[in-house]
Amino acid sequence: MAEMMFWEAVRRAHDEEMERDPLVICMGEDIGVVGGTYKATTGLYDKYGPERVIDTPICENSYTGLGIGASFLGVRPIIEIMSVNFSWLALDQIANTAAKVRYMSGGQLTAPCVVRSPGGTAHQLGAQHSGRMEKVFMGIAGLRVVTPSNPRQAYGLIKSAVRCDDPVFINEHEIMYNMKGEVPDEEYFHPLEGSEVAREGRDVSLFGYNVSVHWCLQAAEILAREHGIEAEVVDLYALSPLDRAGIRRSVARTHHALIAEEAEPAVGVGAEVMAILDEECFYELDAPPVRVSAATVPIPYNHTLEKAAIPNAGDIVAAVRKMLGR
Amino acid sequence: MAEMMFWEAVRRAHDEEMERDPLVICMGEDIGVVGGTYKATTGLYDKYGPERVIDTPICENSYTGLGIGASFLGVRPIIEIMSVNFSWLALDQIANTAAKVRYMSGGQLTAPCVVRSPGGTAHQLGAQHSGRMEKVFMGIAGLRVVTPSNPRQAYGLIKSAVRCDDPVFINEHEIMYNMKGEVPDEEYFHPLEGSEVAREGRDVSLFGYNVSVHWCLQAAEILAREHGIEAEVVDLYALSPLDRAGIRRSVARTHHALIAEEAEPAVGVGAEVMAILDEECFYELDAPPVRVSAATVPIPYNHTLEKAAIPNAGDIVAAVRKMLGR
Amino acid sequence: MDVADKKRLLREMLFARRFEERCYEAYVERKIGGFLHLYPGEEACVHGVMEAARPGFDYVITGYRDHVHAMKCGADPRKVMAELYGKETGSSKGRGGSMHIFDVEHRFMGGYALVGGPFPLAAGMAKAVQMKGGEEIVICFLGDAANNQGTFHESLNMAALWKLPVLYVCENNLYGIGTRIDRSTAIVDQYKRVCGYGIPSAQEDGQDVEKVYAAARIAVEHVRSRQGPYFLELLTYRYRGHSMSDSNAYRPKEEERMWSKRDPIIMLRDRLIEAGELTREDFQDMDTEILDYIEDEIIAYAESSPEPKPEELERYVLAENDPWVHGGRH
Amino acid sequence: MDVADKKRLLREMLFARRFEERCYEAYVERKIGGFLHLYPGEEACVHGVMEAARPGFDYVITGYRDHVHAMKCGADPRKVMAELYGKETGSSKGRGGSMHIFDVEHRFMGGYALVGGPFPLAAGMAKAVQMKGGEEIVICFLGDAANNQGTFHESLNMAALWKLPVLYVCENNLYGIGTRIDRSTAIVDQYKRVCGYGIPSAQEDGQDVEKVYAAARIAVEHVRSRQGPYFLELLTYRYRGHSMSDSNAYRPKEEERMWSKRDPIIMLRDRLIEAGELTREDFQDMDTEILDYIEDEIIAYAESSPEPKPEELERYVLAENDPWVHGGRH
Ligand SMILES: Cc1ncc(C[n+]2csc(CCOP(=O)(O)OP(=O)(O)O)c2C)c(N)n1
Ligand SMILES: Cc1ncc(C[n+]2csc(CCOP(=O)(O)OP(=O)(O)O)c2C)c(N)n1
Ligand SMILES: [Mg+2]
Ligand SMILES: [Mg+2]
Repeated sequence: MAEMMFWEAVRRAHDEEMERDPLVICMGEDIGVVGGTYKATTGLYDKYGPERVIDTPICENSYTGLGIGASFLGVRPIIEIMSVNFSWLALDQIANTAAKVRYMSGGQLTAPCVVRSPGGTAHQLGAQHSGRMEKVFMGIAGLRVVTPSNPRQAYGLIKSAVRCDDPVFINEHEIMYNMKGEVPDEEYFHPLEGSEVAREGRDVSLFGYNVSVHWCLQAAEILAREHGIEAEVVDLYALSPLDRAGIRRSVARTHHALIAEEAEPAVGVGAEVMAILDEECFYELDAPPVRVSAATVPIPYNHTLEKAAIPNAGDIVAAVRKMLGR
Repeated sequence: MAEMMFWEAVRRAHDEEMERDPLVICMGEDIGVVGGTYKATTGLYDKYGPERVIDTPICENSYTGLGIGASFLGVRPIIEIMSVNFSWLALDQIANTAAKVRYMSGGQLTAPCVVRSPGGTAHQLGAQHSGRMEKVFMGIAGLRVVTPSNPRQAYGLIKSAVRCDDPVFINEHEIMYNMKGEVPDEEYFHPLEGSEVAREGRDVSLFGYNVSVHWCLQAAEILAREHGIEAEVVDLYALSPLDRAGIRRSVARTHHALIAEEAEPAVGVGAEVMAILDEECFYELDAPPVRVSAATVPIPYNHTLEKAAIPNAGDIVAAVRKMLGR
Repeated sequence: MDVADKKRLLREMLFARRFEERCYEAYVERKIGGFLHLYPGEEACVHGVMEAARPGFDYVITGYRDHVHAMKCGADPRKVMAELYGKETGSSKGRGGSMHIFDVEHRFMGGYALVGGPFPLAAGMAKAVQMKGGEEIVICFLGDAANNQGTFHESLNMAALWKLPVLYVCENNLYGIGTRIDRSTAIVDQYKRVCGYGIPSAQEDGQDVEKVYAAARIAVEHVRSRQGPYFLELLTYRYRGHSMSDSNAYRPKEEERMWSKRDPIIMLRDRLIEAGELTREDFQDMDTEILDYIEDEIIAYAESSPEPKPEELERYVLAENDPWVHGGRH
Repeated sequence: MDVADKKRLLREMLFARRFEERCYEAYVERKIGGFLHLYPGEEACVHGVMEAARPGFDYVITGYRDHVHAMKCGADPRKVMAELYGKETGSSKGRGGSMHIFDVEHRFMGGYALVGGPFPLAAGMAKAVQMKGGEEIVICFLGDAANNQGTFHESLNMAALWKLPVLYVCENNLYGIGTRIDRSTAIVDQYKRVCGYGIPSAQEDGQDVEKVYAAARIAVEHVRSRQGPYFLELLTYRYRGHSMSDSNAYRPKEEERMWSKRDPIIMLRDRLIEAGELTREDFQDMDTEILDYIEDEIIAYAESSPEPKPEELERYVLAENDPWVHGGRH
């Protein structure tokens, strides 16, 4: 099992799938000659040429739509949108075409495309480059949404997504591309549904996804070390559909739940998990579930304000202590 | 107090505000010469001329952006998007510009525009014309979202929205334009925040918004008449920010909560209200809160399937009876 | 085109007209729901173009005004009507409706309801064709007002840049719903609007099916021979309102009268009669036969077909039993 | 332009160059964060255009490469630097950062980070100006690659249709990040791309500020006299990477060398020296004075300014105490 960086894992998944199937292509702004803003496609242009590694003009809606159209005829495009903030422009094609074409054609036509895009607050990128849009994608019936928290998942999710017949949106994170982690040497396919217990514990369930899994893990360590609280961390790498059974299972053990999300609270992952708890295991709860979310603000440029806007492990620790009264 | 149709109330609000202030304009596809797909701007073109009642080309993102740009300089545009489904195309300008410009300019510049658009399932309009997108708008910090359930609110919300310095999204409904209701004869401004108790009751709180308020009212009648259950109906006409205090107040009385929404459940209004209940009054709840939502499907054309996809008063009645065990 | 072809085309166009008129009636009878956009007046456009192409082989995509396009590609009219009736036997199993006719077997890749949506989808299919190396071309039919959408610009730029085998056909009926073209568009000649992409283009009378055919041959040949995209503008007119809820009140009656004199079916009929290839009686017989066929076969089929089962509401949202959902494990 | 103007322009451009270079240093020192897009090499564009317009009176809007545009409109360089430092005294109170400089008082209506976003905003401001009846014009500066975005097409169509008083200036530096223009754009001459809108346009050397000025005078006059929009393309080059994280590896060194010979500041300087209006020493003094001013006034101001207060995190999200939120009740 080799260690590699997140971007290397993404690149490897591209490379293997493109090597295997000549109809797998990738496309996006500056992904070819430059190799991608976050290096995720480095070297692929030289290896597979401009027909399959496509530097697109800046026109998110139409190049995404072009990828979707190609997928109608068996091409498997991996479409990169450089930042989720730009995906507001592409949502028409994603929501109105990719997610609906199977249904409205009565199953005749499907759009097996993969759209990858990093979201989140990086370092002082300001209001228009710090969007966290997972909740927007999660609300679209007909679209799968996954979000890797480590290189292994990134690699395995892309591989499965490319082969799956459904459109899949993969939510990555700007600040995670240089994170290191183990990735199996052999081919590995991560399931597109489910969740992973990233740490076991009996006192409280901490639900996270993508970057917030890491906050939860940090918080769990502090809670264990400093407060004798054993937190279980559940990695909700599949956001749509969410793993209702996994959520229930964990809370049935711990009877306490907290959801950590990088986004503002309104209609977010936290809210949805809380609704699922109401539906699945309300009577298992020994305390009200809590969400730890961003402030409801466009993200400020100033570093101190930016940090204040986004939750962290300390906020989780504080919320858990309050919940458990210790 | 005169009765008027919903579209007449919308039209009256436009007319009064345009009469008062020459910088109030309205714009959208076919709103001028034709008077609007749902008649909401009939006669205004003749009265105010093409400079102020603007038939736009079909280009949702840019005509919305044009309205936003005009609002920078004091124009008060009422921008109509013929159907929320087309607003996917305009979300870039709404989310990235209108909602963020005040923050990222440090308060210097603001986009006091109103965007009106009908969402929801009408009669067999199919997957691409039946979107319910309120949850998408609700997740955007810096944007106000309201959704009238009757002509009075429609009239009063537009009036307040035009004058308010924030961008306001008004979510209407295709099937409600011909609904009749009382509207005050004198000028009336509906608050952009808060909620209204549409019916009082002590046994359960039914939260609805826009069309689902009517399902709740119907359900409440059936519950009272046939099952001796007194339901309170709370109209959440303001979706962002949601009225946390109003939600708490009602549940503190009834100890039971149900949310009816026309949209699919994931990350929707129902989830958000359930999260608020966890945060505000978990211990007041005598039973798990329930959401009554649409099926997670693109809306089918076939009439029977379409009806099956969308909840109704009967579903609410059944859910309440289950919740209360009678 | 020889005489047999012309007669066949006349029959096809007349059939298309009668089919659409029958849809109108069925809508009034509430057998059909939703939005219904009809094609009468514009028949020469799709028929002329597809006559120059290879229906069932070339990929076709369009907007919501799509019944006739689907049928010209080879879709069974009974299934199209069944779709409008929302039946399980419909071309989209009753899930799509009028705006979403699909017949992938005949390479009719669908009707889409968002104006401008098909522009990039067509380019994408052309990209796939280019990669796979077939002889197919992609033909995208859309209206004049759709060209104001950003996807027009974005897609034509990419199509030109990558020399994609796609033919864009603009059915310019002078209106986008109730907005006359000069009230929405700075340059009304649509074929001139593509000058910014280096794409060859032409404008043709869209009421004369022979002229459409001739213009389309050049266009199709250009695209088929892999010289890149092409843009063909056809001047036409719709007789009915934009959709069923539209009364056409915004159109001058004089304008309507003028266009009705250039009816594509009548023009072709009269030309054949003049040439001694057809009699009025032949035409009358043809019409009767079509009307009977529509009633006896098409409507009967639609009427008698079953509805989708409510328990299948959630089918077709996602792929069924896709192994990759579980990481390749079955 | 008389000699005094030219000297002033020389000074302004040199100042802009030094300001941007100082930003580079501050970024390396981690005083500035986020994305930082610098303007060196392109100074003649905004200076030449705005010289023909009325800075502080006309409305200006642009993308993320916005510091110099703001300052040419009248923004205080100290506040611009303070913004980059994220300070409360910054032009956007430290909330915006490099990509979002605003100075509404001087009618610099902001830098926006979504490529293509300002096209419709500019048209909208022009609509407001048109309604209010002032003499202002709106000037929108954007890059070449932005023209591939759908908003370009959509906005230019509306601007032409409604004769909006907006001047679109394309700063064509031949690249969109690392993608050379001919790899993203079917027609590389940007001024030719507007042929589909009936908007007059011109292409000019963007390195020669006098030529830019001359071309801009025609453009500004056209728009100011309410003849409608205008599109001006300026051929230019950025010396640095697209933003700080970009190494320029994709550009041929030969190309970079060629462009560096056409430096807008050096060209103007040498012309003034040749005409006997300036000595090398004058220029040297000017430079020293600028560098001192940047250090002593601008950097000092930015350094010594306070940060925003964390408790004000949620300010500026919505209007404060807007009575209409409560239905007009106070
Ligand atoms: C994105 C989007 N915006 C608006 C509409 C509403 N709409 C449907 S058809 C239409 C007019 C289109 O006109 P044109 O492209 O000329 O085609 P025609 O109907 O004349 O054939 C409009 C505005 C839509 N369906 N999608
Ligand atoms: C909608 C959107 N897509 C992509 C980007 C990423 N991006 C930022 S600048 C840029 C290139 C723009 O090039 P150009 O318009 O030529 O301006 P220049 O930077 O050369 O001045 C890209 C792709 C973005 N900021 N917004
Ligand atoms: Mg038309
Ligand atoms: Mg450029």
